[in-house]
Amino acid sequence: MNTLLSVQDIETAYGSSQVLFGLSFEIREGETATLLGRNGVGKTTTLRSILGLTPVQRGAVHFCGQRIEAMATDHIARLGMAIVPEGRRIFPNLTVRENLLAFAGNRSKSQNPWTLQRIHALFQPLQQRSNHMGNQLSGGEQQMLAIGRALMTNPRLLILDEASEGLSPHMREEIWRCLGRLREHGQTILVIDKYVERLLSLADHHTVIERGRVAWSGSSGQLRAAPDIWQRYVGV
Amino acid sequence: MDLAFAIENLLNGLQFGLMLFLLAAGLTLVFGIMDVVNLAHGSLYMAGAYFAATFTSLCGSFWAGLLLSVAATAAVGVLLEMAVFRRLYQRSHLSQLLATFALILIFNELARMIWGAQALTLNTPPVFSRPVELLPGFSYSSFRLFIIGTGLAVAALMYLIVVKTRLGMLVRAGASDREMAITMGIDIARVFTLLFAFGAALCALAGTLLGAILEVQVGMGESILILAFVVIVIGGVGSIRGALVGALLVGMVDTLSRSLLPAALRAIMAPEAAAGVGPSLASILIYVLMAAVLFFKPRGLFPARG
Amino acid sequence: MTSHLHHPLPALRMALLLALMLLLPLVAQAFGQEYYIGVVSRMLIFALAASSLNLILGFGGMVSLGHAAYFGAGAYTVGILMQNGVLSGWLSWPLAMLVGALLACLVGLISLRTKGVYFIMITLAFAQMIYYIVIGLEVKGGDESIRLPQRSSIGLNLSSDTTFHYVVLVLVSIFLLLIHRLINSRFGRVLQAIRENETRMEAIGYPVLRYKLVCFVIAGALASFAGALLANQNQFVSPGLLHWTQSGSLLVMVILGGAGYFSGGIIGAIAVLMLEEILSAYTIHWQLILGAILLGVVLLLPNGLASCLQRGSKA
Amino acid sequence: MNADVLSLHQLVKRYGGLVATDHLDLNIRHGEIHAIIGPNGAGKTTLIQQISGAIAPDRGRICFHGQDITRTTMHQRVRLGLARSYQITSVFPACSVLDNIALAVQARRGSSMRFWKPALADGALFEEARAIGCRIGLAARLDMRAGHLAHGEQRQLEVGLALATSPALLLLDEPMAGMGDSTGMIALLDSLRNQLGIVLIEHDMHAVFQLADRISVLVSGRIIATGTAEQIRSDAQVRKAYLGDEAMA
Amino acid sequence: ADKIKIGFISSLSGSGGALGVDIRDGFQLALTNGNNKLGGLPVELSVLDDQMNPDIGRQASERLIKRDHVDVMTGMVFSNVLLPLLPAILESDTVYISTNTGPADYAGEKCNKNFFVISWQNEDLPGAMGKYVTQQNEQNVFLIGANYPGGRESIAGFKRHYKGKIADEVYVKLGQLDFSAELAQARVSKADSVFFFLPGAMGSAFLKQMDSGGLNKTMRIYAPGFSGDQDSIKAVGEPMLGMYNASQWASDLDNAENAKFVRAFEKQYGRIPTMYAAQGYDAALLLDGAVRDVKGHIEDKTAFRKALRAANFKSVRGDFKFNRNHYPIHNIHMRVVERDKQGRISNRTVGMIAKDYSDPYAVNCKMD
Ligand SMILES: Nc1ncnc2c1ncn2[C@@H]1O[C@H](COP(=O)(O)OP(=O)(O)OP(=O)(O)O)[C@@H](O)[C@H]1O
Ligand SMILES: Nc1ncnc2c1ncn2[C@@H]1O[C@H](COP(=O)(O)OP(=O)(O)OP(=O)(O)O)[C@@H](O)[C@H]1O
Ligand SMILES: [Mg+2]
Ligand SMILES: [Mg+2]
Repeated sequence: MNTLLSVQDIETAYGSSQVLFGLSFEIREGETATLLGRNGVGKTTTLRSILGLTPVQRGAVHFCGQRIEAMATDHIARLGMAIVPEGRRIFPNLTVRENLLAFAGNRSKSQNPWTLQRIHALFQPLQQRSNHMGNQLSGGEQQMLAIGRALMTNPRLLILDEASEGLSPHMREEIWRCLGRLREHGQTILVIDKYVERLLSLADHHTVIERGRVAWSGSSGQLRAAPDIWQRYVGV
Repeated sequence: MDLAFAIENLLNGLQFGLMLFLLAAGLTLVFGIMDVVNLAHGSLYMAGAYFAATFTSLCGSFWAGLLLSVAATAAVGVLLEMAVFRRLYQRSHLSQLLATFALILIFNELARMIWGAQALTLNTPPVFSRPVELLPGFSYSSFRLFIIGTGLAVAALMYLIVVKTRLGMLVRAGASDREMAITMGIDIARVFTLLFAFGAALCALAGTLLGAILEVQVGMGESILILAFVVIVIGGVGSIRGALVGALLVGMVDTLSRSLLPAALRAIMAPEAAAGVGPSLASILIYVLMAAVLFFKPRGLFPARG
Repeated sequence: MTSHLHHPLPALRMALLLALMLLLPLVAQAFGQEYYIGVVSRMLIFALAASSLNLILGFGGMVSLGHAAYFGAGAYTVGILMQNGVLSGWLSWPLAMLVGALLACLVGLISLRTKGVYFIMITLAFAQMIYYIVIGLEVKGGDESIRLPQRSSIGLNLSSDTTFHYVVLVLVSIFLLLIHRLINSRFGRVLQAIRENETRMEAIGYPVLRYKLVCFVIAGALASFAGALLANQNQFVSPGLLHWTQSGSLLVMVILGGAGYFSGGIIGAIAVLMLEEILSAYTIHWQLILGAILLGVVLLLPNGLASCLQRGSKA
Repeated sequence: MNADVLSLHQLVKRYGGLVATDHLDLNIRHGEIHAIIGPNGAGKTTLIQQISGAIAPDRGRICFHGQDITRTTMHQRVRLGLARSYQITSVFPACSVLDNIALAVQARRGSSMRFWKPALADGALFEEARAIGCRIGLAARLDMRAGHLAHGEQRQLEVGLALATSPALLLLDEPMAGMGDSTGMIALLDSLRNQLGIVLIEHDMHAVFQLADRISVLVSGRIIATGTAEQIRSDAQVRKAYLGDEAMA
Repeated sequence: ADKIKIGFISSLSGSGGALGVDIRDGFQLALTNGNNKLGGLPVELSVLDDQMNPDIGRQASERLIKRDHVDVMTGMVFSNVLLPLLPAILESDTVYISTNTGPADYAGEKCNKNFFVISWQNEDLPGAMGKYVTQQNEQNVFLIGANYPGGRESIAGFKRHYKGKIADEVYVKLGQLDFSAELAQARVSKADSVFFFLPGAMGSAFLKQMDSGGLNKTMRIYAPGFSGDQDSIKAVGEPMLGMYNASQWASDLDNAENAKFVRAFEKQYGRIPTMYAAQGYDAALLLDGAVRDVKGHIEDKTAFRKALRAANFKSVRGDFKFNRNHYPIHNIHMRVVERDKQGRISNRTVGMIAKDYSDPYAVNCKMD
């Protein structure tokens, strides 16, 4: 399998406060990977650095064989990266339907691309609320919309930053199942989530972050076998 | 009051309203949808009128003048967007206010330096120079009818672009959360430049059409700009339907108050006093209308949802 | 402890400014340039007007495009009273403040329901109404303005520009100090937090509307007082004071100076008036240069001039 | 004896054709932690909005300590002892964490119509704020701008703001969401038990089952079941409507 | 004195900016022609902009009086700017020569030794129009004016001399540009002709809209010279052809000084001068004559004022005298807008309608 994304030794800061201190990891094509760590260790910052939203000061990021750390964010996204951001960030002045359609595309040249129908089938509430404005949705509905919006671009790399936040257990389970199916179809996925236990069965590879550095990385099997790591860096 | 007078007043109201709408149209895009408080909108309107007057007298044709003016103003718009506005999107409304105020000063002075302090000639094209007879003995300016038509057409076009097309969605998305729109892979900078140019082109259209019956002069933008803002706010910022309704409302109220109020006042007070009070009262009415609308609907008549 | 809601008094700068203002008449007289005394008094008056706007705009987050209404109301109160034979400043100045406060209360009660651009426009609407009412009223003399036969009498000879300057200096300093105390008081913190997040303030138990209204009224009274002083300086009152461009220029002063910085209104008023004074003498195309300077400042200093002087206090 | 802090009678809220709250009755006892769970879009946030006064119900009554508060404003309810947190973080982003909390403390400690004395001189205000800051686990972050906090930390502050108004009833809308390790928050809420009533909306079942004295299940604007954790866990209807398989885990 | 310091304040920007610029250009032209000397004294000229705002104007006049200590002030366009500033100017014993507005206020009892009006009393031109319209046997005139003191005074001046019936009398907000409602009223009033006083852009917009509504075919249009001058013509163009307007000056007035002025102005600025330009030019000529008469001793204020009062200069408008109130006694001519020999649209003088016209307020003035 090829490496789809590689992050090498990046350092990132907000103004004068540095958050990432030489962080590296890789994701191979078709793999499901996670970033784990307590609140505020820099998980979201890592994602922002990859997407070019917060410029990295040192280090390199490669995606699909291209160096991207100096590219414009929209350009990176069009290479085939889509994110379900922390806090959902639905467009409040677009309807549910528009939120889904405005950015639709097939950036991974997928055989079986996501369409409005498939999204509706996955998240029935969205179909019922099709003409509601984004800000008229409940928290969980917004979360579904954020996931749907990312899927609609049919990305090569799907990134989920706490995508299960605010979802009911039922719906959360639905998402996990869906991610599982996607993985079977060869979708590359990067997940950040607090339900680590569930991630163990879902993901292939884990990177644990502590204070802007990689504290541990390994496969699900290895992590399951190392509960101390878990307890020390992730809690729960 | 005879029928012709009534019809004329209605047409006048409609016409004045759509005239305001033409001006408000570009503003709806830039201010209502892109969410940039653009005081310099009036300057683009002025630029459009000056270009039209210049090109019309050079080419000898109003229509050629109009086309060239639209192109030239759109080009100015693009330049302006890339040089100034691009840096203002993420800024507060306050910065935008100050920056675009500065642009007004610059534009006015440039126009004065280039074209002189005196007004320029821009007249209605020959096709529309003659009034049309709507009723026996009652004729109405054909150019004003043309303005009515153009106003409605622009409204329809804008509605299609903003509400029905993907471009419209992207613009709205970019305006509400620029970073997220970029993260979704949209080159918002380009989209906004395009939209700004389109707004400038609408300004040129308004400047040319209105310049032909009003004036082409330095400072022509500011006096009417306030009315355009009033229109948009009454209608609900960001809503095209709102802008249209707001424009018609303001047009009607203003026209009717100007034509009916003096007569009404003369019935209850001395003509001398009525002559003094009438115009003041008529000028106040629009603002009373706006305050009343906002009192009952703090986000305008058709609040753009979001 | 640092707090972004706290604004330490830029004591050294203010002391320097005060000293400058105190000495100026003496220096000007020594050089036979009494003209500049008037220029500086005017700056002080506008500094107060702009600071009052800064209070609602910079600290309270209420962008009003109708501040000229209160400014003008103060001036007209003094003008009309004087037309009717009331010459005493002890009477007309407090009355001017009262009129401004009442007007602001009325406008505020209705406008504060709206937010953002709607608020901008509704305040403009009220100012315009007042403008047209004043134009329609027959309070004026042979022209559009009211001419004052003299400056208000307060027991000092105000017709001397120097005395007038000192009176203005004392009064404006007092009111500016008041504003400074206010923004650092409990009330000031509430105000600034409302600017940050109004809904949340409501949700932790503040009657937001009441605080905004009180602030609006205070600002109205202060602006009105500045207007009363300006009427005295000019010795006439014209509708131009009520025109929306006057509101606009106060707004420009505040934004240029730095909205939300205590010294923003002061710096802005001085900068704008000084630029006008210098540039207009230099070329008749001065507005081009002024525009370019303003544009440059916005693009380079997003938070206004005060932000570069006061970097430490508000990160 | 009336031990109920809050009681809702036949509350109705419609959004167009959608009935978000459907003739809902609910009683919250003093000192209990009452969890409200239910599928997404069931109307939980809408309920909190009505109780806190952010939106007005179409019909029905809200009583707090036996007093009808249906028509009182949000800030009055806070004064009466009702505080809420937001599902979507709502803090004062440009203010420091300490300032954030101090503002909430100030709201209840004395009048804020004071124009002369510098607020910073008011030591008690900030001491109390500091204590609350430590309690919610943000001791190391007190001087940081709230807007610069990581998402999870902002969620902590969100709860802290509500807590700082020292309410008799705390309405928490998904306080654990976005918080990686919720043990701290669970411990905090647990420590509040018996001091004040808590309405807890949460999708983290682990936390709900651990904390809640009683649980109500809300589906389509109606409460379909109320009971202890054990009762709810074993309710077939609830399992089908909401819990799915996870609760088993 | 070894030089004469002149303070020139005018509206150089804003909607009335064109007027101020014309006055300045006319004044400046006379100075240029005389090698920057007036009556043999070198001139130190400061030009300031009042932006049509009395508050700004006051700043400018303070500066000129208190800092520059000018000998003479001149240049303002609008009465609402001039009037509030005038008390301070006159109190400082500075001579003010009004180059445009001639307010009634200072024409009667309040006439002042330091105040001279080179242009006209505000009612002169509308009054002359009233007389002319009556002579034309117009019976039913529609009156429309801007709602501000100048506008109301002008309409009053017209009515003072007009003897026929008034179909309707309408006032509009100053600065209004769309006249559809007023034109509808004119139409229902069944008037035969229209007299309007709408300054600046308002006038040109009004004329354009009369034209596009076809009303200029059914009604004859009259206006005072301000609305029929070259600046309006430049804005309106052909629709103005055939419009009658009264003025104390016209570019084709037959006198040597005028011919020289018009030629020089066109050469210097590339446009036909307006009456404002002529007024500015005359102001400079007036000063030139007076300074020469006192042989440069302008520091003798009494002698200087006396020399000004004597008006010992050749006005471009022909015969010119000051009345006891220092307002003009002059002839008023009727002009009509036509194409000239080169095909340019401009005014042609039809004839004189008032000879040695003086305003009605002068009798109340106690000077002399
Ligand atoms: N805009 C900002 N300015 C300054 N510091 C910031 C900013 N955003 C985040 N930080 C700091 O950077 C650190 C890492 O934040 P980040 O959001 O990456 O954490 P995280 O691992 O995603 O946490 P969480 O699980 O809570 O979302 C935190 O300490 C936070 O306070
Ligand atoms: N302003 C509004 N206009 C129209 N519909 C709305 C509005 N606000 C909420 N809704 C709808 O009302 C329903 C209830 O919403 P609410 O936010 O109360 O759900 P919730 O139970 O909190 O869900 P979640 O667990 O996802 O946060 C949802 O279906 C939502 O789409
Ligand atoms: Mg995060
Ligand atoms: Mg919810």
